[in-house]
Amino acid sequence: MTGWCERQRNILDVALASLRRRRGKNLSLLVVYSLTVFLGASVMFYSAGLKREARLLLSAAPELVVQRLSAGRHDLIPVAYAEGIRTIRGVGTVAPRLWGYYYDAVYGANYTVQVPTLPPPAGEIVIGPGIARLRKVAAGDLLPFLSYRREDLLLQVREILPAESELVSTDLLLLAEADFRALFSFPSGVATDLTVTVRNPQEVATVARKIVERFPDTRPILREEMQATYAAVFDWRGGLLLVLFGVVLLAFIIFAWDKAAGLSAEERREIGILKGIGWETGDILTLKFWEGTSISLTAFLLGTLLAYVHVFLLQAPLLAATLKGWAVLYPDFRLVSRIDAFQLTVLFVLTVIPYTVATLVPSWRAATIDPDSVMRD
Amino acid sequence: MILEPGILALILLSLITSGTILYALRHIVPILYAWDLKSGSEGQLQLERRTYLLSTLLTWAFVAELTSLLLLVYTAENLHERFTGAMCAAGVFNLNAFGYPALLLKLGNFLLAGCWLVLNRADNSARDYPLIRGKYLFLLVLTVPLLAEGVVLGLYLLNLQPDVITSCCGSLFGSRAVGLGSELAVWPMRPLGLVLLLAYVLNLGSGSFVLRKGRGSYLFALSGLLVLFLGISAILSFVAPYFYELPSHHCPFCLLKADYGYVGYLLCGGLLVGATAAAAVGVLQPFATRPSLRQIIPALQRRAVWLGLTLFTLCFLVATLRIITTDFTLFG
Amino acid sequence: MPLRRADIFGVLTASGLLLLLALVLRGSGPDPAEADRLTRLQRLVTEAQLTDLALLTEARYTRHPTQADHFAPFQDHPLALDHFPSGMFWSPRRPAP
Amino acid sequence: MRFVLLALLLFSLTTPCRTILAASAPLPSPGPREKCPVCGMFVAKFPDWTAAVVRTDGSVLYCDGVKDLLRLLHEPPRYGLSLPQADIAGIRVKDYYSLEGIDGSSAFYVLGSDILGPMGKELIPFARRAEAMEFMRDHKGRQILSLTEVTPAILASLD
Repeated sequence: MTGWCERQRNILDVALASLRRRRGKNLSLLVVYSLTVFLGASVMFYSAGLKREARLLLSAAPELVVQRLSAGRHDLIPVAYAEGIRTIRGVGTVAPRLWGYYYDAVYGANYTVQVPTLPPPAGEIVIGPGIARLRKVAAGDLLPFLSYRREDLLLQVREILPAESELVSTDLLLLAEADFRALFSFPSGVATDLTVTVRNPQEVATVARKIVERFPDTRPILREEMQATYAAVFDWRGGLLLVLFGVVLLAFIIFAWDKAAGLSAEERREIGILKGIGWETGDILTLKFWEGTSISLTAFLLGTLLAYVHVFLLQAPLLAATLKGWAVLYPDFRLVSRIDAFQLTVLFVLTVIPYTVATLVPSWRAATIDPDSVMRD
Repeated sequence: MILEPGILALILLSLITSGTILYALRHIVPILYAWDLKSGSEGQLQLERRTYLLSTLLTWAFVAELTSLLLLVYTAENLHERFTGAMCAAGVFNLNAFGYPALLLKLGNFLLAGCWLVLNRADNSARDYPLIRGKYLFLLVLTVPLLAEGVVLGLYLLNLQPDVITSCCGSLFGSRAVGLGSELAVWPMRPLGLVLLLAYVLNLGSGSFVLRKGRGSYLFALSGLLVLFLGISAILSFVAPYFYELPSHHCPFCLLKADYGYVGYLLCGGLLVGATAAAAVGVLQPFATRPSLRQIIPALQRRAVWLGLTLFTLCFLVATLRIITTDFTLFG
Repeated sequence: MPLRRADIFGVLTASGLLLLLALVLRGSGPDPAEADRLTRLQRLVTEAQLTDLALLTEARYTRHPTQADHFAPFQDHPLALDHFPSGMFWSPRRPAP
Repeated sequence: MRFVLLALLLFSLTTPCRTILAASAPLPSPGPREKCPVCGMFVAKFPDWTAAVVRTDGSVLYCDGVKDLLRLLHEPPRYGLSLPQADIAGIRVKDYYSLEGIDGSSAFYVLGSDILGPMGKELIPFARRAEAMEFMRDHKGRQILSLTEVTPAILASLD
C-alpha cells in the first residue's frame, strides 16, 4: 500500500512539474474552469438561499387573501363581504386589509403603503429601511406626503424597521387607518382586500371554493399559491441561469477538449522520452489522470469557495444586478450562509465529471504515442 | 419532470455511463474477434492501444455509476418534502412504477460493476492481457442491465409528477402490504436471525480458509451474497425496528436520516460493498491458475476477503450492539 | 529535504476540502440566532399581513407578484409591453390551485 | 371478541364520572421525540392530526391520526403495549375545523373523505354532527361513525 502511495506521489510530482512547464496554457484553463464552477455554484447557492427565505417568511403570511375583481382588474372589496365569509365553516378570522402604492415623484420611488394589524397612532408612520436610506430620515423626523386631494400630509417617523427585515420591508410604509384614508381619499366601507385565517390548513382550498361560490366576483389567493409563486419564480430564474450556465459549461468543455487534444511538439517529446526511459502506457495515463485531477480539483475548490464568498459575504453583486431591475428602492439583504453536501455533490457531478470525460480520449491519445516516432522527429 | 439540480446531475451521469458503454461496445467486438497476442501486426497493436482507452473509460464510467447510486438515494431523500404522503425516500421511489426497479437495477449493477473493476484490475496488473476476452465478454453481458438501468432511471425521473399522492414507508413495509419489501419484512425474526448468523459464520470460515489455504473462494463468494440478501431481509425484518424501537416500523430509508445518526449508510453500504468484494473473490477464482496471474490473483483475493470480512463484521457489531443495548425487545 | 510539489498540492487541496466541509457543517447545525431572526421576521410578516418579498419595487406586478392579475398579459394598458428588465426573470404564470 | 371488549370499554368511558375526567383532560402537545407506537412516525411533525390515549397514571400515548389510534386500541399487544380498560382515562382527538382537542369517545368520525392524513386515508373527527355532515358533503365522505362503530375491517379498508 505504501509502495502504491509513493508511486502516485511521484507521478503527481511529475504531473505538477509538467503543468508548471506550460504555465500559461494551464493557468488560463484553470481560470476559465474556476469561473465556470463559480458561476454554477453562485446560481445554485443564491437561488436556493432566496427560495428558502421566501418559503420560511411567507409561511407566516395570511392563509387566504380575497380580492374582488371588476372587469378583469383588481378592485376594492366591500367590507360587508367579511360577514358572509365568516359564516363559512372552518374560517377563523376575517380582516379587511388596506394597502396600496404611493409614488414619490421627487425621488421616483414607489412605496408600499399598508395598514398593519397593530397600526401606529394617527399621524405617525413606521418605515422600511430602504425608504429611510433614500429619504435620509431617522426616527422622530417628519416626512411630507402629497395626498390625493393635493393637500400636504406631514407624518412623523415613529420607527424604522430593523435592517434584518429588508427582504420583506425595504419599501414598506406602515400607518394608521385614518391616515391611509386621508392620504388616498379612500372610500369608507371598502378595503383593498380581505385576509382570512383558516384553522386547519387542509381546509383552505375548500374554504376558497366556498368563497367563490358565495361571492362569484372574488378571487381568493392561497398562501400555498403565494409560496408556489416564489418557488416557481426562483426555479424558473434559477433554471434560466442554469441554462446559461449549461452553455458556458459546454463552451468550457470544448475549450478543455481542445487544450487537452492539442498536444504541442514539446509535450509529445516529453511523453516519448518518458516512454523511452521505461514508463508504460498505464503510467502515462496515470500521469494524465493526475494532471486532470489537480486542475479539476483546484478549480472546483476555488470556484465553490469563491461562490460562497460572493453569495454570502458580498451579497452576490453579479447576480443581484439581474434582480434589481430599474427600481429606485431595492433591498440590501444578506442571505443566511448555508450550503449542504447535496449541493456540493451535484455541483461536482455537473462540473468535474464532464471535464474528466472530455479529457479522457485526448489523454489516451497522448499516452499511446509511439516513442520512436517522436524521437525520430 | 422537476427541474432540480440533483435530477439534472443524475440524468447527466446516466447519459455519460450509457454513452461510454455504447462507445466501448463499438471497440469491444473487434477485440473479441481479432485479438491475437502473438501477432505483431499493426491491427493487433491498435487493439492493444484501444484496451488502455477502454479500461480507463470504463473505470470512470463505473466510478460514475457507483457515485450515482449514492446520489440517487440522496436526491430521493431530498425530494420527499415535495410530495404528499412521502415521509422519506421510500415514498419518493414509490411515486411511479419505475422507482423501485431503478433502485434495484442500480444495486445489482453496483455489484456487477464492482466485480468488473476488480477483474480489470487483475488484468491490468499482468503483462500479457490474460483476461482480455473474459472481461470483455463479461462487459458484453453487463451492457444489458446497465442500459436497462439508464432507461428505467430516465423513465422514473422524467415521470415524477408533483401532484401524485404516494404512500409512506409505513404502508410500503407494513405487515399488511403486499410487495417485495413487505414480504421480506414479515419473515420471522428467530429463524431469519439464525440463518443469517449461519451464513455469516460460513462466510467467516470460508474467508479465513481462503486467507490461509487459498481455497474455498466460491464458498466465500456465495456465502457473501447470501449474507447480503439475508442481511437486507434482516434489516427490514428486525434490525430496523430495533433502531427505531418500534415493532411495526420496517422502513430501511428512515435509517438514513440524521434522526438515527445516518446508521443506514453504514449498514446498507457495508453489506453492499462487502458482498461486492466477496463476489469479486469468486469471479477471480477461475483465472487463478493462469500462469501470469498466479501471483496477482491470490493477493487481490486476500485483500478482497479482508475488506469483505471487515465490513460484514462491522455491520454485525453495530446491529448486534444496538439489539443488545436498547431496552426495546421484539421477543415478548 | 526540500518540500515536494506533490505534498504542497496535497496539503492545499486537503485544507480546501476541510474548509468546504467546515462550511457545510456550519450551515447544517441548529442556529439559535438564525431561529430568533426568523421568529422576529415571521412576526413582522404576520402583523403587517405581508404577502410578498420586497425584491423588485418598480411596478405593481413585480412588487406583489402573488397579488397581481397573473392572467392579464398587459398589466397597465394594452400597449404596456413588459419593459422592465426584471420582467424576464419572473415566471409569467402561477400554478392553478 | 376483542371488538366487543372495545365496545364495552368505550361504553364504560361514557359513564358520567369518566366522561368528566376524559373531557376535562386537555390534549397536551407531544414532545419532539415522541413516536407513534403504531407506525413509528414522530408525532410532533403533524400537530393537526394528533390523537392520544390518556392513561389513568397521567401518561399519554400519542398517535399521528385516528386510524393509528384505533389500531392501537383494537390490538395493543401487537404494538408491544398492554392497555387494560381500567388504565384508559380518556381518548383525545382534534376537531377538524377548530383543531381543538375534543373527547374522542363522543366525537363523530367521517369515513371515506378525500382529506388525507400523514398516513393516507383517515377518519376525520368532529365535535358536532352538523359539522360532520357539512364536511361529508364537501369532501365526498361516505359515512359518519362513532368510535365504537369503527371495526378492524373498516380500518383495513383505509390502507
